[in-house]
Amino acid sequence: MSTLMQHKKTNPVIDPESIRRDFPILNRTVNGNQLVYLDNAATTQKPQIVIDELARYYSEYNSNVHRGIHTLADEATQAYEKARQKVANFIGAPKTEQIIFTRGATESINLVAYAWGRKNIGKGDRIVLTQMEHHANLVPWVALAKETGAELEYIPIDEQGCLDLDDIGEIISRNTKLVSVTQMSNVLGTINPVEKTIEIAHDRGAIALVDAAQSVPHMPVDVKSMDADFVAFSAHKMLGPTGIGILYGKEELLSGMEPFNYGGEMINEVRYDFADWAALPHKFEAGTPNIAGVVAFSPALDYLRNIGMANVRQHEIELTGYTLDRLSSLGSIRIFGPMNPELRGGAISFIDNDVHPHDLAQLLDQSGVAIRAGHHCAQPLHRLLGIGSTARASFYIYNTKEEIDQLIDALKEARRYFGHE
Amino acid sequence: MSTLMQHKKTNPVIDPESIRRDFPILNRTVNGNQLVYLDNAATTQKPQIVIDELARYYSEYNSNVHRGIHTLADEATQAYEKARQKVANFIGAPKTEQIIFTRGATESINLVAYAWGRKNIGKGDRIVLTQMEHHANLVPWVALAKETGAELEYIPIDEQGCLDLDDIGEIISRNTKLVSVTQMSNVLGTINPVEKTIEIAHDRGAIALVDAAQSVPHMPVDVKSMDADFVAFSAHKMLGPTGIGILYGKEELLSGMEPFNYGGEMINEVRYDFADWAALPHKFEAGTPNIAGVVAFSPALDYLRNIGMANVRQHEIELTGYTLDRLSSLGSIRIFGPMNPELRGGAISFIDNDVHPHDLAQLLDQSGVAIRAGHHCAQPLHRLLGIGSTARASFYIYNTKEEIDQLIDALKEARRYFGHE
Amino acid sequence: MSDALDTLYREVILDHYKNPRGKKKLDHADVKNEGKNPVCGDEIEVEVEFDGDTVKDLSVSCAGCAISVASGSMLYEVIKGKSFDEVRKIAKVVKAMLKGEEYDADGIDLGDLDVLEGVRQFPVRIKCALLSWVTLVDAIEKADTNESSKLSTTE
Amino acid sequence: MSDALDTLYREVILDHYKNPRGKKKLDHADVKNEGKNPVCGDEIEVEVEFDGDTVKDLSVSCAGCAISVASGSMLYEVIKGKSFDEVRKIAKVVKAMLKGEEYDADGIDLGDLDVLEGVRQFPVRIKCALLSWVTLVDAIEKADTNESSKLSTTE
Ligand SMILES: Cc1ncc(COP(=O)(O)O)c(C=O)c1O
Ligand SMILES: Cc1ncc(COP(=O)(O)O)c(C=O)c1O
Repeated sequence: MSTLMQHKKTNPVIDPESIRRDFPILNRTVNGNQLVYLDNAATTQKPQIVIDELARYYSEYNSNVHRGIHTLADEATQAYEKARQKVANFIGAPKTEQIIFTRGATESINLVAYAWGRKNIGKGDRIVLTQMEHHANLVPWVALAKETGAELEYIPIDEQGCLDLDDIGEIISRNTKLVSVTQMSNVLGTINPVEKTIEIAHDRGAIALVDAAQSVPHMPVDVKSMDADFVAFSAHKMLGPTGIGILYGKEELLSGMEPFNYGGEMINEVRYDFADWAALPHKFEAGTPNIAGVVAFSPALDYLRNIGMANVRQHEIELTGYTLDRLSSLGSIRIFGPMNPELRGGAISFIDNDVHPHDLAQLLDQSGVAIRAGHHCAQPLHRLLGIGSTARASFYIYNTKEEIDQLIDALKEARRYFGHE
Repeated sequence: MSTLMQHKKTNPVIDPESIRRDFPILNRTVNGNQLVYLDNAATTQKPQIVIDELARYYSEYNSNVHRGIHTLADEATQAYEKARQKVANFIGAPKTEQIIFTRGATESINLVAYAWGRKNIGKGDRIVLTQMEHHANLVPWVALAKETGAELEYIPIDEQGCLDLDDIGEIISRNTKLVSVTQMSNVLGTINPVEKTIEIAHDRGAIALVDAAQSVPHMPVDVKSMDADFVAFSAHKMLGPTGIGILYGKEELLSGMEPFNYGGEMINEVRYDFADWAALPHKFEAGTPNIAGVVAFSPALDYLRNIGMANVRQHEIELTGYTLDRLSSLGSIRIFGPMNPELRGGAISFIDNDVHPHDLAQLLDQSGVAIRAGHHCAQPLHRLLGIGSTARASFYIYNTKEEIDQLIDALKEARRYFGHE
Repeated sequence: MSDALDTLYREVILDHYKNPRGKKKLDHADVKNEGKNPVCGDEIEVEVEFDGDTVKDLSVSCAGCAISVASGSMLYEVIKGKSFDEVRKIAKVVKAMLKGEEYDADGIDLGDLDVLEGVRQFPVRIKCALLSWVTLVDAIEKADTNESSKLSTTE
Repeated sequence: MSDALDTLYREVILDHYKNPRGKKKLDHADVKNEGKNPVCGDEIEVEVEFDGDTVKDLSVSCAGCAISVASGSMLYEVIKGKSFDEVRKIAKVVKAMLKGEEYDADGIDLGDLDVLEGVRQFPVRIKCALLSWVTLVDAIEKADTNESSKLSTTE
């Protein structure tokens, strides 16, 4: 065990045992064993207060928002807008109007690709991504490049799985219009120096999007000091309901953009041959939104705020360090991404020399241990690493070292089952 | 009271009193009075089984879908796909692959406008709508027309608020590429002869989209016999959760289309400079979907199936006839849309000669009666009718004649309050 | 009906609604401005005749709910004869009053306007009460900018 | 571990996984086909050498999980020497078996293939077991169509 871990062990920043009591699903058994949920990079579990708010919404104040005078409509609208305020506070957005609710990080990025990208990126322009992007921050740009004739360029990764910034001055060239970078890789765990890439992007006259789907849930993020032009993330990866994403954008950019989806609630005036748009943020929220999802995101944000994002981060550094140590000690495991837990988040991808990731996931499930196997929506990165798929364990506030021990035991057991000691 | 109503009164097709017990929100009081919820065209309330399924999902089997091997992922995926099957059955879709989950009817229509419209509609092509469309089925086409130079043409409405089909043979011209018509108006209540417009559209080589946001929740709809190319509707208007819409499409059309949103789950293979697409329906469902919303839509569909959509329709014909009679008897009220309840659904828009719709809605709220006031996302129709806004009462399975009586009493009271007898 | 409702629909408001003041056409309007509330369909037209930087006369024609009509009618009564600066000051006070923020009304004759305080409890209706004010201030700002740009070109 | 798991990972399957048959290169392959399972990243390459409409020899190289590798290995053993029609028939039986549908295996030598029945209880793994079969049948259909299109052009 590393020194860092020994130090932290005596001084736990959060108490997962008491947190666990707030998550009803953690009492569940899977194949006769208590669930050990280590698939948090895919989606996190929900505390009772989030489930309760959903039920309360539908039992007490369900109504369509924004256009209603009656009491239910007023209550629903206020709760909906209060959630927007909480999101703005959570990420340090100067104004609530800069927070747009979408279906998920994926739609947030597509919104930018359609409403900003298709107007501002043309033939010969460059879009800069990194080699470790999730399909959500890759395929929209591949499609845009194909449509417009723009070129894609990738910031490479080094042996450790960190961005190699040596040539970044050339990669982010003068004809670069957009730099879009994940703040934390969902495969390698790597935390990227987005401030630096944003600064260079701005210096070149490009705008910068941050895929924060794995960072906002796991560490303190301040969009203002980061100076990102757009930031995308998902509620379901941070204790919130499914079907809610956030797009933060700089006000002058959002104001200057045409809408993405068109319909009710996003207009100012409509005639049979003309339409103009509502002010921010409504311009980008056409149709009835996922109201229940938004209002039940509020208690999730409260919950994380109470714990403190710095503490969330610290807890995951500890768990990650512990897991890296224990996985390494197995001998048969190859780990991807940085080995220093300070440089990475708690999504750890690995392969076993003898048991394929799918078989690992299947065998671990028998012990109640839920991990993910596959390419984790990062096929190009996997091809680059020379492998078809990895197994991935990923953590959140309710995970414990005991659960990591169970993971390790289950991995050993899986190897034994396949005839390897 | 009309003869129809007297006949039906003796033979109620469904029992709203017993249905009401399944909807916890209906016990709520508003301003000291029991809630009378008459804003169902905006969104409907939810039965306990839907709320319970949401809670059960998050307490027992919450997981990201499609790519997981562990038990939770498998259970979530199966529940998600079972809901798709139920939707297909509900509307008579030949294959589950033809059911695409979106955020709502609005997004379903935008999907078609982007992924089909922008490829197939060009300068000089015609898009035919009706004068009674909701902004969701109007603004996407206004935007598309502006972008491409296509022309918009509208099927007019007559005095009654029904489509005037006299010139439809010219309106749906040879250069028409798309005919998009609402099956039931959310303002006038009018039920349109979509089969006929679809037939003419097909005869002209155009495709036909049906905005079924107000029809699928309120009457039997069979997409196959209707022969629509695309059908859009929303779960939240039919007892289901917010944030879920459906796009049904003919298989050869959907298969031939490029995707709308790009990201995870919708790809077959991705490289740094290339991507191709998953099979239907996944091609159109990029990113983590609103899983909880989809799985909790299942019990809503079961609930409606148990009642029977023909019975839902019959119940609303009765309520609508009763309401039209009672509103007419007030003398001060002008009603929009057909006066024959067989020709329309239960969304009744009206104005009072002396009290503005907003003040009506405000005053009715004091009596616990929730109606909507405004343009109901149909500004052009309101301008055509020569009014800025209307008041709208709209019904669903749990509404009763007693509630209509309360509405009428509250309207009288509102007039008195404003000094009119 | 309830007390809350009675604070929204005060006698004075209903009176202004039924007999809106200032609903006329000016013969010599210097500026004209239209405002609308897209959410509810309310529409308003304001005409203003200036005398230097004073509102010599104005007209307010509003098709809308009781709150927007009454607010416009009270606006007419209070604003007629006021200087641009006074108009801005009063509009600011009305805005603050409606949003429940602190305001200083020293030396300002609010006329019937204090009854608008009741709207505060009905957040969706604040826009109704504001419509005429936003439209008027917008008209005056337009006139003022034109004026100053004229000045700068004649110098 | 559990019984369910033991029906998925039968001894025979683990044996085929560890010692996959047919993992070779053909000198005279008539067709070659690649298959992949995008969900999990498994990849397979199948080569076939024909003798008329019989599979004279084939190779199966699979990078994947135990189920897909074992299924491909068993495929090799069963398919070698079979006619196109027999291949189609066997593939159909395997598909039905995996999906839990009725099938008629009369007169067909399934070799070890019946152990794949255990996969049925693990719906996400069915695709793994099918990968080699889909890839092989696709290869044969291609060859067959080329053949017939050749025929039609020479006529
Ligand atoms: C780094 C990263 N970006 C984007 C996404 C997409 O998020 P969602 O599926 O919620 O749209 C994910 C989650 O899978 C992710 O890990
Ligand atoms: C006729 C009609 N079409 C489309 C819509 C849009 O539905 P949603 O807001 O759920 O996307 C509505 C609902 O407001 C409607 O009434």
